Amino acid sequence: MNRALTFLQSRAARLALAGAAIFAGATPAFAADETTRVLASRLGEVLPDLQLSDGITSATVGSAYRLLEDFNVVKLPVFVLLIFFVIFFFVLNRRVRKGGEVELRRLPGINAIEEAIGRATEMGRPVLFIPGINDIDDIQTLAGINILAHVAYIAAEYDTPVIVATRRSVVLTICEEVVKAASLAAGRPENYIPNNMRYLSDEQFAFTAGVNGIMLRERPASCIYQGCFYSESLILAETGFVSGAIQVAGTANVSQLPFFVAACDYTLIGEEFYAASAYLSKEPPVLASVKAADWLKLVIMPVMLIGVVAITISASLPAGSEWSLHLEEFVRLLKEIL
Amino acid sequence: MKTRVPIFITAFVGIFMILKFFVVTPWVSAVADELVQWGVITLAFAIILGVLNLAKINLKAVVERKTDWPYKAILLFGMVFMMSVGGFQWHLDMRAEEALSALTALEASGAAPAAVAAAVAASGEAQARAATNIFNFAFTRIYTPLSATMYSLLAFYVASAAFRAFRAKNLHATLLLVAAVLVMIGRVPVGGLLQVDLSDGTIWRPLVWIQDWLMTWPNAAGQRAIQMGAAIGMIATGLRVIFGIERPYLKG
Amino acid sequence: MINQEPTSRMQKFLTMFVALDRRWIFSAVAILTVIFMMLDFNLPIQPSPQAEGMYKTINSVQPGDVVHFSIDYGPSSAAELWPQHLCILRDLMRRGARVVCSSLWADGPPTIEKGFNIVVAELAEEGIKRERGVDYVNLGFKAGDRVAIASLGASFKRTFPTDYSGRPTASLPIMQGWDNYNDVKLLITIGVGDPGAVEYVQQAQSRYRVTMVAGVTAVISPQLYPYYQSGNLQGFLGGLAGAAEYEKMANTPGRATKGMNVQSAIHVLIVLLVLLGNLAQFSLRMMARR
Amino acid sequence: MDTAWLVDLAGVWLTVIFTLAIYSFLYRDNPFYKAAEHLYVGVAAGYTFYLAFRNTIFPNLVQHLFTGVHKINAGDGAGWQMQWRWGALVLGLLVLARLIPKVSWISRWPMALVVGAFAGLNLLGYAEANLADQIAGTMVPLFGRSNYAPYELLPLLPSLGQQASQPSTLNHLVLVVGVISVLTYFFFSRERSKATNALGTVGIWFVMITFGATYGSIVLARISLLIGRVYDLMDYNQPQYGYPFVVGMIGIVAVLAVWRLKYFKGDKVNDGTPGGGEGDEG
Repeated sequence: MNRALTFLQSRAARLALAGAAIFAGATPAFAADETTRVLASRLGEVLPDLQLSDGITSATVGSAYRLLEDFNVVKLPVFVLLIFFVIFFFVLNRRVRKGGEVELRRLPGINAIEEAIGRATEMGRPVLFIPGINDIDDIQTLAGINILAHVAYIAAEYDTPVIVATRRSVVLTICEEVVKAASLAAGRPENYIPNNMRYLSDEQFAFTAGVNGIMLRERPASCIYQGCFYSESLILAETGFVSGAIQVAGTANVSQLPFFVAACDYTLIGEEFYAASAYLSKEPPVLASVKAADWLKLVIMPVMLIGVVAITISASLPAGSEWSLHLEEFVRLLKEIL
Repeated sequence: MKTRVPIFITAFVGIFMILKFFVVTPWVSAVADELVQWGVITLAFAIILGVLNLAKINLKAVVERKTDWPYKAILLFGMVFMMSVGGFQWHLDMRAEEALSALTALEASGAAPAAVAAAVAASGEAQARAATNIFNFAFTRIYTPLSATMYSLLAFYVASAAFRAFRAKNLHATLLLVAAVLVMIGRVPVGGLLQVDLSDGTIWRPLVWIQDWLMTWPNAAGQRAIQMGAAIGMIATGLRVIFGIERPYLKG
Repeated sequence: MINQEPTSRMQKFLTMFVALDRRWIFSAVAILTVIFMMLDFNLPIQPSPQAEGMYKTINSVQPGDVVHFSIDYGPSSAAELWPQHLCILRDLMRRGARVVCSSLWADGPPTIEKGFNIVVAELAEEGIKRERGVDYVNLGFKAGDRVAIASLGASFKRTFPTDYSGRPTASLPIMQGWDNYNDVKLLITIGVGDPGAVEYVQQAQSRYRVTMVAGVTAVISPQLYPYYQSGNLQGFLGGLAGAAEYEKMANTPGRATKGMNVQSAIHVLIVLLVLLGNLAQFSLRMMARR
Repeated sequence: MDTAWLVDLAGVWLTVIFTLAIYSFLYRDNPFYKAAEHLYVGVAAGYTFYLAFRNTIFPNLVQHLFTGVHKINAGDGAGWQMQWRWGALVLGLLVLARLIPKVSWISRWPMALVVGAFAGLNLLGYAEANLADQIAGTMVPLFGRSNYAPYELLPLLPSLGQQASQPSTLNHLVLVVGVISVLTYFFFSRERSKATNALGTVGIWFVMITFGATYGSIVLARISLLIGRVYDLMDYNQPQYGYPFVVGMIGIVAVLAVWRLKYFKGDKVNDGTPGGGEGDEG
């Protein structure tokens, strides 16, 4: 008993207890205000032989309760996915640091970005880059800016100017920093031209009209769209086509992808777009994160299949039979954990 | 100072916000909400930088009489014009609000009906003034038609892009083409003209049905998987940024 | 593929067609649009179950029932939503419901005014008189998205102390005898997105169990299927097609029905162009091979 | 008022002229479009500026700090929040440090905060809706009782008489295979077996069908936009306004023709196709 008490008092044990209770408590879908009650009862089920003989132990368990009360159990699936991803990332990153290599398959769209810059150099014309039209609060914009860093670096190496058009002021200032830094890193600080960093108002179609003007009057040889785009996608891509530019697009907006696919030379689809900066940077930790995403998919797909098989068996068994209900419960658990 | 501190700020704030997602403690949400407010206000301040960028580039072009400088002058005029009428509108709205709160106060104090009626009239007049003035004119007669028309260019571009891109060059392009054509026809009344009488007496409209099926099953599957992949990529990118593994904007 | 010199006249023509200047396509679209707007015929329209649900719900409104009609779009989406707005408002006003309009979008109130002016004038021609402040009211715009909806659940009069023209709502005849969703017979929103139908379902419909229907753009409508299946929405309209279905059921073919003719024509044009382009390319390839 | 009709007339003409000016871009870049474009960008920038101050900086910062509005609107904790809001002012001013080259580096601090805050905030919201919910939604029975109607068996094939969205074994199979294969397509690791390659190929088929169907369904919404504009133009084309649509159209076409003849004499123009000779006007 004494040993059990000291065990409980250690912080690690408290967290483990909380974790066990969360998993046990996740089975029924409960409302937020019921959380405490359900968890309290579930805790007894998980650790039935736990004896709360004196004040210290109940206080310990009480603190575990409080931890649980603060934790939003409805968000459990996201938490589990996040933990999986972080673990995978650290494992892979360590492996990479020890000299392991992360090899990725070829993506045509990535080569196309490099080719597009090369073509602009040959023609002596600028490259136009648009990091999407959303503000910095969208992670797609961050992904676009990461890609811009590499585009600006390659362009600076080739001595080709980059025009960046943005719809948001903060994105503009960040892009300025990025292009300045990339030009400096490539050894050509003069390749950063402040006047090529354009803000064209926050209104969606005013921005689009302004970009149309840039495309037709400054004649960029290549247009690279990487970020979050909405209905202006097709206006941009069609105008770019008429101006004769090579166009490489990338976005995670499913509703706009068809238009980019139809009107651009290359399109990075969804996750490809997020992985693009890893491909371009070739830095081990960044590559490790792409590989970790692959591993996460390797977890998700079997879980999904197990769920499908279980619910199918459950549906084929006579309604209300014991196994049918068990399997149904199992699938519900699966859905709530992942 | 120049790179370490920002990396620390990003990581600290980012991890705190992730925590906020899971933790329901009131003070955590309160701090997180306040941080979001700070972010929103910071973004609003940055608009000053954007407007200055636009003004600087175009003013330079006008002063140096570069190509197309008269158009740049139009741009600058539009900007200054809209800012001024916006300010004027703000002033009128404040007046209307003042009149309204005066009216409410008067009513609450139980003043004479005549005084209340006068206040109602004054309030109504202030509201009407705020509702009809040059700002509304600029908004509905300049801003709205320009944006609606720019948007409607898409009706032409969906046609031209489809004609150019939907060519059965290979299997992939053919699938794209066939799905697009079937959905396009099944979506409009013309698609409903083709009808088949099934043996049990119900009428089956094959084109409409196929359109519906394509949208509900294969399209839903594709959309779902692309979104799942994108969400995974988003987690990866977001964590790279928060942990400072990718920070292009701090490399200078 | 088509690199070699075109030899025959046919080949020349086909090569030209395959790379048709897109401005010919633009012209064709423009001309078809204008022609089909002028032609006077209507294609048969098949109302969807969602639209039927919407129509039935709106036409079960009794004279004197309070209907909250939220107009959550501005001029930029008027192309898709205005026809819905108009035919629903017409039905409501004709049936003698008490129509209470408000907006969660800053540029919504002028659209509300426009709708009332048109429908009131139409009804006046038929000899039906509808009076502002008695039969209908424009409460104007309220900022705050979800918070604004939630506060309507507590009190309409406190959320909107005055109507759009600055008159205190507490003294308006239409606002007497009710103040929150418990007494609202029907909630209708015509909206373009966030805040719109989904927010109303979450903040008002599911809390107060008020009957609700919605009209949205074609891009948003797929998001509403789950709410229709779960019974939160009695029905909904999607885009111009939805409005056309409504017009068909109400037997008042108008702009949406005409719009569907244009839609059909342009869809057929695009499909024909795509098919002909493929045919031309295919025959060119055949000719080259020979 | 006497001037009301004049304002109305001017408004209608402006609307029609701006609409036609933007449409003239379909022909090619031209002075009308250029003027409309520049005016639009300018007006929009001014409007953005106005909105930023009126809707964000004033209510969320100035009023919050100085006029005590928070006391009415906010509930608990308003006191400390009011004090903390000064931090936002500091951040805003730090952003403006960019304007002074010597200390411009300090503007990275607020940027870092904004990036961190929004990345952390949005990361998991998307993950929840687009990942966790979708995984759960894909767990459907392939046969047996349908999970929509507990005592009905799933039909093998979709039935033609009913709606196409009716669940059936084939439909559910399409859903599951589609999701799994498209996810397989998104594998970036190099080591792939024949099986994953085959599955990835099926995945790209699904992606293409998805894109085709999405394209086809969005065409509908896009054409309604054009219909809306044409209705506007026709509505305004009234005798009391002097037929602005017809007059404006003829005027613009005439001016464009003259402009074209003047500036493009002997110039081989081929501007509808890529790389065409867009002459540099100047």
